[in-house]
Amino acid sequence: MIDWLAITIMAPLLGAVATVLAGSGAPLPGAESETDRERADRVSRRVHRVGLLAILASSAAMLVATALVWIDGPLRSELGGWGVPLGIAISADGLSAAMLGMTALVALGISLYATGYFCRGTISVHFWPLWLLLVTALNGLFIAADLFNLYVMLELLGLAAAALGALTGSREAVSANLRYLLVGLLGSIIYLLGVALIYTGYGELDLGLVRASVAADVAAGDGMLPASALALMTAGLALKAALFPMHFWLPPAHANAPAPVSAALSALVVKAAFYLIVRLWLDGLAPAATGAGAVLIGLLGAGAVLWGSWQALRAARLKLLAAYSTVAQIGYLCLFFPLLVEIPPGPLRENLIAALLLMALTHGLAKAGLFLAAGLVQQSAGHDRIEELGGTAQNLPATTFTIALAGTALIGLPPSGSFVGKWVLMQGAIAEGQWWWVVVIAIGTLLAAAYVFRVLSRAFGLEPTPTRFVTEVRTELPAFLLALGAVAGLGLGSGLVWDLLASAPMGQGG
Amino acid sequence: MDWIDWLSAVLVALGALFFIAGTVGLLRLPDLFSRLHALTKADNLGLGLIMLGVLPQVGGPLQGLKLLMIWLLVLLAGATGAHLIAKRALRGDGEDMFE
Amino acid sequence: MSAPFLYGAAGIILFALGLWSLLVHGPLLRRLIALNVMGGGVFHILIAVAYRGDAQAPDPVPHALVLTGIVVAVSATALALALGRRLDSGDGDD
Amino acid sequence: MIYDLWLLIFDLVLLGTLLALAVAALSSPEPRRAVMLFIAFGLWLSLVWARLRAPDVALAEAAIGAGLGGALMLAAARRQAREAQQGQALAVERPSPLAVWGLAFGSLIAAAALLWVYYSTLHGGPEPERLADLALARVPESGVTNPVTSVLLNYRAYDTLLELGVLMTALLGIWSLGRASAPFQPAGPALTAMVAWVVPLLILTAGYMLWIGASAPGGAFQAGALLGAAGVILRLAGDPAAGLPGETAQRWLVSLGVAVFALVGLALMVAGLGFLTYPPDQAKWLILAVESAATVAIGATLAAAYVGGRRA
Repeated sequence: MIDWLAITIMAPLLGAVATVLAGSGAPLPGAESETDRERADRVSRRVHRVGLLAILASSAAMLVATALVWIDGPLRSELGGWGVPLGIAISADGLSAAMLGMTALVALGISLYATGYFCRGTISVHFWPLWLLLVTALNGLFIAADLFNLYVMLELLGLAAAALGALTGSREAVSANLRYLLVGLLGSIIYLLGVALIYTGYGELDLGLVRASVAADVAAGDGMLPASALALMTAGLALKAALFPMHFWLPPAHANAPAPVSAALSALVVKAAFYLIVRLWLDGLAPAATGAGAVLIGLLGAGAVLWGSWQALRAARLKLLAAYSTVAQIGYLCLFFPLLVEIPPGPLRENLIAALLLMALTHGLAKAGLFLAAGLVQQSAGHDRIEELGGTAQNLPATTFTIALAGTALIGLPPSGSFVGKWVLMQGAIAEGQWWWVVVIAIGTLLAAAYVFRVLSRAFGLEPTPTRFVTEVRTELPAFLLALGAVAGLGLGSGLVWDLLASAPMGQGG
Repeated sequence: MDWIDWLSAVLVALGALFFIAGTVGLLRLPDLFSRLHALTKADNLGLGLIMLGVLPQVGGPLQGLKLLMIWLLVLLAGATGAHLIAKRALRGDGEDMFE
Repeated sequence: MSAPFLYGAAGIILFALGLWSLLVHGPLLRRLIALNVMGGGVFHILIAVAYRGDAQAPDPVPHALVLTGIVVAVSATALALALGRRLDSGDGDD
Repeated sequence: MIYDLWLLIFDLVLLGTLLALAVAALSSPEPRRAVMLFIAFGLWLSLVWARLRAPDVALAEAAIGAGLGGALMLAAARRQAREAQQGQALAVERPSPLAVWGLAFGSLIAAAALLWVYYSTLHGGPEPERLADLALARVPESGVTNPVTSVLLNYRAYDTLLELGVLMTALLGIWSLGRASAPFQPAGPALTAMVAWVVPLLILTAGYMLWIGASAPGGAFQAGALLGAAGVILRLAGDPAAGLPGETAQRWLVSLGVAVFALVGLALMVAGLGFLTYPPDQAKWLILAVESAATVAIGATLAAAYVGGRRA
């Protein structure tokens, strides 16, 4: 009997243990002698090998789980054999499976890139265990079906992410990630208060059971408790998802982390907190969702789109631009809420949920590709100041192409997945008579086009023609493939998302 | 309540009084050494009395032994702590614990 | 008025006190103390809900949740303090 | 539950002191004073939890929250105080009165709203059926007789496994930040004598705590905290490594808990029982094995976190 869901957690977790053990013997910081350097390289290579093996196994398990959901419908497993409400269940519906699949692809890309990016020194010794723990937390979050288990996953995610973000050890990185850690802790505690209220009122923690109890309460006209709990949990998670105006911690934390970590933070970690908001609003606490709350989220999303895009346009550095663009992209995802709450279950609503998921996936792949490419630019040019990027296309043609592809997805040009997503979103807004969201989307798209072209126009300065398209396969290829996946894969294959959601609809798996 | 319970109550109350006295001493006495003296004396005695008071109420000899051990441990920790504080105060208020 | 409400209410007050202190005070140590007091407040609510009077055994589930929460809180505190120490010591090493 | 007057007074005094300690800890600007008050707050909190018949949690809060958390904070406060003495003055913060009062007002409103929700949840309708009776009824199948251990290591073992992961993550983060903090100078005779008594006693007590946790308050976390405390005391007495072995062995020790727990879980899955599903007749020994590994890992991790970084 193989429990694939459990394996998606245990593979990276045991992989983390293996890399902890493999990291033994690395010289201390500051040790600079020849033998020290040799020792560092030896240990570093060993950790890279073990880590890569672990991430390959984990990604394989995640993709198997995704495929199983696609073929057989929702997966569910009651750990310990106690069954709910006493035991903890893990489950995967189409939404979870899609997030698992995206995480597998992005994690593979980031990992391959990291073996090239962290080839010097001992940073890999610290990177790999924390990175595998981060993947553990992400998977755990996507398949969790228990409110308290989600809290543990959130904390694991927050600690691993903050530690990874501070890996460069620079003053900016440490201070930004300390702030990120504290904000994350505040968010978790507020979330936990919501969980405590739910347990007080219903005496259960399983999402499916809570959903039934909340529905009964709301039907009896007494929705104050679940609405308060939902408000608390959403507030806590909005802090972690950097929802405007609680985004203040994100740009410095993401822009100062090492490139593979920035990619993971922007593409996956922020998305995980957002995923949980979606899970609560559309599944676990859905009966308590109110239109006013959804409109508030939508308005904050609109603020995020406008403010984030504007700041991205003004950003002096490429990685800062990418980070502000993440703030804006989370905003787009929030625009779906006021529509989803208004529209009754049916094909139109299913369409919107699929579009929301498609945009999240596209942004995940595109932003990972963009951050990885930005890291290469930074390594090659020694900085990532946009004004001084002239000639980059000549030195790094493949990477510049990657930035262009990722930019296409961020703007939402066809054939990228976000084009389809935005299109469905606008259709929904117009069908519901909420045309003002369309205005926000249009302005955001124009601003995105402006900030992407601002980078590209610098990159394509007039310099001699390059002789080689690709300079380093190990780092440039993963970035390129991720961006290509966002534009071509998810754009042309957007039907897959619809299929996956149709084969395992929400609310049946958990 | 039979006489054992009364005895317990009296002993515990007496112990609590010592704790109050120790706390008042900590707050009111003029210098560190006399405060230290008041605090440790009163706490050790107070805890000892409370332990004696609770002793007849416990379920078996093992639990009584545990109570006794708690008292002895607090004595040990209190004495060492007081010693360290006094030693440091005598040497002047430098960060002498650092290398 | 019942014991669970009285104790739970104290938990909510602790949460609010900690929140206020967290938002008002800047230094890391004070923020960590504030976060830990907030956490203590939430734990307190769970312990209060678990209490079912002296005649009945308490609910062990919230007790286990709080135990987990305590370990998580001390882990986070330790990491935050290490980051703060690194910040104070400057960029000397690495 | 209707109150009798004396009990109400007792509870009010208990909670009043708790809130007063919290206010004192939160409002003290001097770091060492604030931390000491915070430790007092944590100890009082554990006292209150003992009153609410939660001895397992009370032990954990006293040992881990107030004890080790306090020790970590105290070390940080002491370093700050030393820096302040050396002229690197602490940044004096003066938040604007408007912010202070505005936020106070906001927190007050939030607290009032929460109190109202909480009150109507508790007393608005019939008491909901929580998990207590179900959890207690199935304790005999769980392999242990202490209900809290049943929840922690059997019903909700998955949470506990990941919680060990959180602890490990924190230490890995600390290790990634660089070298250990400066050690303390070797202790004088009085402290050395105490350490010679207390450390073996702590280790003995940890073993007892681990064993007794199956049937009475205690368990891996409390036992691990005692081991961690032994490490803290050793470091305070001058051992820079806090009693821990060399780096390779340390890496094994801190990952032992997660590794054994996860492998036991997977082995049960391969055996056809399901992930982390103990067969009732062997649950006792499997849980003891997992708990022993977890105790060692928790103790080593907490002690290593107190050391504060990697050492040669």
